[in-house]
Amino acid sequence: MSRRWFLRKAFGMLLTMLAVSFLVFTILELNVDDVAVKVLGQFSTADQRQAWLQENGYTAPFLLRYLRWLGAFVTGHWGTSTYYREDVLTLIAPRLAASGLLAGAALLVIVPVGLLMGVIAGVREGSVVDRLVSVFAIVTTSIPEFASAVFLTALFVFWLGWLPGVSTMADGFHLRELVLPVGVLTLYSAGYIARITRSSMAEVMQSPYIRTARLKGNPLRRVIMRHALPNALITPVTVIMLQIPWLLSGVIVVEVFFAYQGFGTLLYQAALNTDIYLIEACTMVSVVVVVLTQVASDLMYAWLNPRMSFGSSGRAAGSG
Amino acid sequence: MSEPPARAAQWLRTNDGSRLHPAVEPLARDALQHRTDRRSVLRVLSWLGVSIASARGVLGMPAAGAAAGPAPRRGGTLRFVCSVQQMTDPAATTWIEASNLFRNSVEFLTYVDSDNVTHPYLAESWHPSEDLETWDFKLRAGVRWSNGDPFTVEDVVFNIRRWIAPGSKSPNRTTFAAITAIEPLDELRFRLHLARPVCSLPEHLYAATCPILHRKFEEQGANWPRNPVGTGPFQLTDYHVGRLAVFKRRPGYWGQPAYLDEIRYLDLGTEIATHVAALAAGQVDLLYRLTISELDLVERFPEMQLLTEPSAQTLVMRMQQDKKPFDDIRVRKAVVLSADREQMLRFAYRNYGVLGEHHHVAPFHPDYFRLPPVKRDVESARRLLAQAGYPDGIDLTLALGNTQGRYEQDTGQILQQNCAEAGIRLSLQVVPAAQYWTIWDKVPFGMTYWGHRPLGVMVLELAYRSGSVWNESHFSNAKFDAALDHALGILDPHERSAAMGDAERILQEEAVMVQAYFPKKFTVAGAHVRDFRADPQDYYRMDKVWLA
Amino acid sequence: MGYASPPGVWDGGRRVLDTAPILSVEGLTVALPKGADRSLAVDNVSLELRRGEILCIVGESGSGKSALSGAIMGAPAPGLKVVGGSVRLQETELTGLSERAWRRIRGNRIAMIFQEPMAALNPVMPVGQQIMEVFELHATMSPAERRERALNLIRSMQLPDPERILRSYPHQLSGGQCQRVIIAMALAMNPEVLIADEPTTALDVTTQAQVLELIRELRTIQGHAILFITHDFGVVAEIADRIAVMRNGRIVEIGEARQVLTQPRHDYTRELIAAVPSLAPPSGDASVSAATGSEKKTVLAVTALAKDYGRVRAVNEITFDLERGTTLAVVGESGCGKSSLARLIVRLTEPTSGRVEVNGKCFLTLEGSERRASCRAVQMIFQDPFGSLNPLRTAGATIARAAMLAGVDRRSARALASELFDRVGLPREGLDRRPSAFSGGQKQRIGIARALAMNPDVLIADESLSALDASSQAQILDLLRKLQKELGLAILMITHDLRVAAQISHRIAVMQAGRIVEIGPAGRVINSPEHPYTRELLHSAPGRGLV
Amino acid sequence: MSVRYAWLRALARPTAAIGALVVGGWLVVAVLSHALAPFDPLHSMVPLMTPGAHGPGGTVFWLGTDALGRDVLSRLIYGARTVVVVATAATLTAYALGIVTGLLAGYFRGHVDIALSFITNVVLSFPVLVLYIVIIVALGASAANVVLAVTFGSAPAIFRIVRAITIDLRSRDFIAAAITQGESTWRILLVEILPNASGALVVDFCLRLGYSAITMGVLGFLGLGLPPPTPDWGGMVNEGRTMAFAFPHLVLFPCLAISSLVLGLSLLADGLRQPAGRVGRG
Repeated sequence: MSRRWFLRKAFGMLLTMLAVSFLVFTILELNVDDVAVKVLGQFSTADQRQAWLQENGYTAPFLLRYLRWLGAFVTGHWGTSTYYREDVLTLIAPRLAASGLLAGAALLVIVPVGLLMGVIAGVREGSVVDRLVSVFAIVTTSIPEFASAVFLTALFVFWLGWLPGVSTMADGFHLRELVLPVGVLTLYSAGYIARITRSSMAEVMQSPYIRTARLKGNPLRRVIMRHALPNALITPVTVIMLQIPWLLSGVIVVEVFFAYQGFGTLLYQAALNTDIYLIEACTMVSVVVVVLTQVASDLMYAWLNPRMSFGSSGRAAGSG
Repeated sequence: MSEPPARAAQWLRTNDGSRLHPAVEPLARDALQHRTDRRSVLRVLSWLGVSIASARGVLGMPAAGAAAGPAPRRGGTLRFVCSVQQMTDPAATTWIEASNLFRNSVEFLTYVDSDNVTHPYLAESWHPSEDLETWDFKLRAGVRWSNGDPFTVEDVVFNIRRWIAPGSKSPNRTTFAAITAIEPLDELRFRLHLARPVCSLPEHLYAATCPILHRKFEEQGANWPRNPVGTGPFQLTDYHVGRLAVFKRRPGYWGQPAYLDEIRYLDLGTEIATHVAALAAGQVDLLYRLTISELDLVERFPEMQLLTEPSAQTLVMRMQQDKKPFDDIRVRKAVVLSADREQMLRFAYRNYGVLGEHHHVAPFHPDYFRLPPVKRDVESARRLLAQAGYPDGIDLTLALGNTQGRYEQDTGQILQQNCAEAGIRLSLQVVPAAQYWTIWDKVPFGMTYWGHRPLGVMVLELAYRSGSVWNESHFSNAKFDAALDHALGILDPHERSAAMGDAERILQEEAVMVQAYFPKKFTVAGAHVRDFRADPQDYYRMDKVWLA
Repeated sequence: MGYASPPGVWDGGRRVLDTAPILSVEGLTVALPKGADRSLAVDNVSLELRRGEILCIVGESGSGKSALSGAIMGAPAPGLKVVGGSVRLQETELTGLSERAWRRIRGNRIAMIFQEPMAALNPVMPVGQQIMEVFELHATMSPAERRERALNLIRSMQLPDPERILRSYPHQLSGGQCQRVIIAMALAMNPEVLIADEPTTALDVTTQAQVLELIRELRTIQGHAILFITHDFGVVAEIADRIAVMRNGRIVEIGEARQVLTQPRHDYTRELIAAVPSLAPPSGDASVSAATGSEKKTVLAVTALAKDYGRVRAVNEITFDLERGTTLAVVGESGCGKSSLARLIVRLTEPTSGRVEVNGKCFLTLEGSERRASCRAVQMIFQDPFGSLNPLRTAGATIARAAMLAGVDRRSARALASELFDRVGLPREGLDRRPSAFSGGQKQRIGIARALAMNPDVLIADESLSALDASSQAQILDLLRKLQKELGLAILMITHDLRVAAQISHRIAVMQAGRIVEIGPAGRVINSPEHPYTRELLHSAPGRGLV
Repeated sequence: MSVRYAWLRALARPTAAIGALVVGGWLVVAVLSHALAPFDPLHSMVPLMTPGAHGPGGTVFWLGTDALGRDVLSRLIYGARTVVVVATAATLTAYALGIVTGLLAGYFRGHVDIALSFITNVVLSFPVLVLYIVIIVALGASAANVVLAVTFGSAPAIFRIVRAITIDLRSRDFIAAAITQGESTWRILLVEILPNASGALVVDFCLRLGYSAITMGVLGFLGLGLPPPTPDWGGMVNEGRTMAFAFPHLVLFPCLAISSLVLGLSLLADGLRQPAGRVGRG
């Protein structure tokens, strides 16, 4: 584990992004005249399209076009959306912020709830609390997001009327409009985190060093806080990091259901309208997010788990 | 009104003081002797430049719209839920929603109210020649563009020439195909020369795609949102497709200033239930569209004003005659005969609407001609299919995009069940709405939504005349075109509907389309929105609207 | 690190500091949870422990010795419950104590040393901090004082560079170093009683010797009272002052070390002692005659075999010959490359250089079907009985499959399987049962039968006995000797246990760091080793007192 | 006790038993849909009847009718058939793909492993829904395309599980024994490794079936699922959503149906996990 590890990771990351960019570009821009129809609209005549293709360099060989597009993408020229008629970059930025806000709010609830349930269940394995948490985890992860959205809306909007049924933020930001989307996200992923934390905690509680800690005279609370938790949280934390990509592009169902103008809906609309440049940009953004969170979760794992830490002060001369 | 008909005519005046058109006097007499209904006569008189006030006096009809209610309050921001669509040139914009946006800022030569009466607007007055082939217009004086330029005949000439230019992408090219030349007479007057008589020309000038743009519109990039010059009461301040459009009241408007300070058009996506929820939560004031499935939702909120309006909007399931297997009329006939219109109206739109007769002209259209009733006949449909060479049934695909709402897909599924009885295995190809507009005129069998038009003839002109820009069914029939021209030339509504009958019959006999019903139009406003009137054509003038 | 005390039997010259017992246990009984194979883990056990004395508790796994130590510490394993008897530490009675009171005793007056040194330390906390934690719990000290005391403890454990050890994580230390840290942790509060639960089982021979030496000094120099729990009678002979033999939760025999070792009263004790293979090679025909047999035919010739893993040369220029019907033992500590050597010969891993000849034919260059046909000649039996058999296939099918691969048709392969089952001493009805139904020893026998099914010339046994208990080890050794005599098999025995090598092999090769440092007839290597490493190995082998 | 008995004993455990019961129930409904459904799911009768309302000729709409007047209960029953068929087909194809690639990568390691792992990584970092939509908008909505889309979504995860198991089993001695006895590589993969991985794979198969059902629901919900009028739970939720406020029965029952099926599968997977996966404690 050393700088070499980091370089290899970075190279892998770069290669993944390149591969995805090539995949997206091929799917969307291989067929040239489709692009022209999309941009100029269905009433454009054949020669108008041909002129446009000529002018925008679409007659060049495919690979050259790909490289030119990649260059433009890296330098921030993401093109204008064929549907919204606006620069893609200015379209994505506010939507990304909105989804980031939703993701942040969701994580603020999911992480403490999930970890707390997992730890309590893990410590008292086999107890009633443990069984309750397991049942909660299984039930909530089995209900699809749109189903829990329906149930929560039926309860809080139609029946109790406490919450607005829609999170359009039509006139400015209202916290009340975030409650239901965050509720659905929490329901779906807190159970998952709890389950992972529970099994990790249960496993750690059985390990020899916990018995050592007890036999040294540590009270149970201290055994858990000083010895069990630092070991048990390593896996859940990395899993939580991997929830971020899902929270950004995966929650399309929740965003569409509540009409929340986030990155997910933009991606969904772009795909429906086959808005070429917008899809390319959105896909690349979500790939970058995925890859960055993967690296971040590896770094977090190495930081939390000294066994994996790189640049540690060399190994003592132990027997092979 | 006991006034003897002969003398009554003398009270009629024209807006520009010119001589009355010879047809005016006989029409007024017929109306007074109750031989034709007075509303359609008033409509024709308005075409001929007769002043509405004098016409109403003579025909004994109350002054329109004398709203007695409380005095309107000035100011406030209205939040209007309406999709903010991609638009560059108002003359070529296919969507009504987009026209409603720029309607606040650019104006028309004439204005047609919800009773289909044509009023002066930017054109102060006009009068046609006897043979209805030369029309003289006089523009309103003292009107200024938002960029300060004066509004002159030059602007009008630029626009009309642009509409009828050979390369024009605008549907106006078909609507005003009759115009051969426009002759500016002086600063504020111009004359239109027509190839053939078109009586309803003033009413056509209020079509969604006929706003008068600034003369330098094309020089400055032909992109209205980016360079929103207009003569209207509001000024566009920002425009983001798919998100938001904002209009603020414009100082220096020639007419009576609008009541509202600002109108914010919010695009909340295609989920109309979301719009209703936002209205219920007080986040918005007015919805552009409501479909049948949200009706029950709205009824749960008594304080909401549910506005309903019979409308000639409809779903046209047309078959392209130049594509297999629809080139065989027996196949088309079989599809039309197996369609159960009552069932479609009942299930897809819960009977809120009027049955259609497969020829796209609504019973309440002034120029509608009643044909023998259409009967469903599955047996003969099956027999026709066998004759056409499909004894054990045929596989067809209907493409649709739910552009206006889920009731499109529901209508399709009822047709599916109907066709099954006649041995037609119909499968539905549902594509996303935006996607449908790229294939709507290319698919052999597609369901397309057509907005309301005040006149039946206007619709047939646009959709079924050979070579028309929007002729999605590729229908081309000389006899039909002739019948259409004949109807367009007739002034008397009674006589014109007879001529329309021929056109309708041809469409039915050629089995061009399955057109089952004319769904009613719904929209809903918050309690505090006042004087917002639902318009059959969805042409909403916002300057009269105010917030209590 | 020199060798203070001379080798030889421990004659019990210890100094008993005072007569009153530090720890006395009377009638201690610990119940097993329902459904276990017997009702009590510990059944009415009584014993006494005095300062400056090592009491060894010895018994096979499942005898209840760990349950006893857990009960004494007031922290029985989950599911076990103390149901009777008393445990007195000097004047305080422990059995009835509240959890709070117990906490003041654990790590302070009684401390424990654990079996798995690497696993017993918290992997994410520096070892120094884990030592200092004991001071935090049981003493009021300033952090600097705690750090100083910890450093002194580490220094007293003869660990190199205490400052770095303090900051290191467990995975950065060797097994031996971790065990020393754990002992330091146990000694932090200078406890009255030390319980060592199998402290050296997980260590290799040389490290084990050093740790045992350390524990002996704790007893003689600092006069600690030590309860030493183990299953290895060799270790008991090496270190015990008094011995208690446990079986099924009961103490069957207790007494002075010399008396129990030389005149055991209970026959179970006799059985345990006999099962420890002695270091002296068996006299008689086995070792000598085969070596000088008439047709001395070399079946396996390995010349200059080498294997590099990156920069490390794990196997370095190994050369030896193996004649028909003889056994060569390759002995060395873990990590010396002996297992890699075995895997190179059967080409599980491809060597970097060197030649292997089987019956004169070169073995390494064969490819494809020719290679598959010739691999019959060299067969292998493995270390982990549980991993060596496909859990889903019956024993009979596994053996029959091996026979078919060697060209025998399906029907006669089935017959051969049952015949081999008899030969390795397994019950006929076992043919149709899955591996999970067999004990460790029986599984190794199936492995042997599978190897024999291909009628090999050479049998390589890679640490095949280390996972078995003493009695099973003895039986497998007899079986191998019998098979060698009957089939003229050549056996290459890979082991870390000198005793096993002494019992079975005609010739012994000692490996260190990838190289053979000494090779020769078993008797000569054991009794007059030439290479210093061999001498150190012999010296460290525990239980010399049993020779 | 041999592995086979382990399954039976596992099924007796409460979680697995409930799971098996629920899944079994839906399976029976799917197989006998023709017999069980009171009405033809595609036939329009009386629109928007509330649950329990009486239909023509003394019949009862137990779960009411939808906007097009079709019986909701019948559509749920036929929807079960759609979900079972399509989800199983998708999961099986994903498994076939995942197992073959997983075994190869796990056994041979080296370049094969690097290449396959890289491809998996690329597919996994692709936003899944864009993948689904691009496939479906490009090829048009049909059962085959839904299967293709779901397969594309699940195969990478299965690849990783099989690869991990293969790497672990490959280090076991009985594989080394097979190699030294001249066993052919394909036999080692298919006879020695795959059967031993079956325990964990069955558990994952149950979970994967649940995910496929959810994915189908999501696609239906977003209007990208099976073409109308195929009865499909996700589609029913999508159609009924706009009228949910006034007619909750249109969305509640399909949501309960899909949640119960997925819950059954998760419980079954969790119940089966004990004997196959985790080593018993103590």
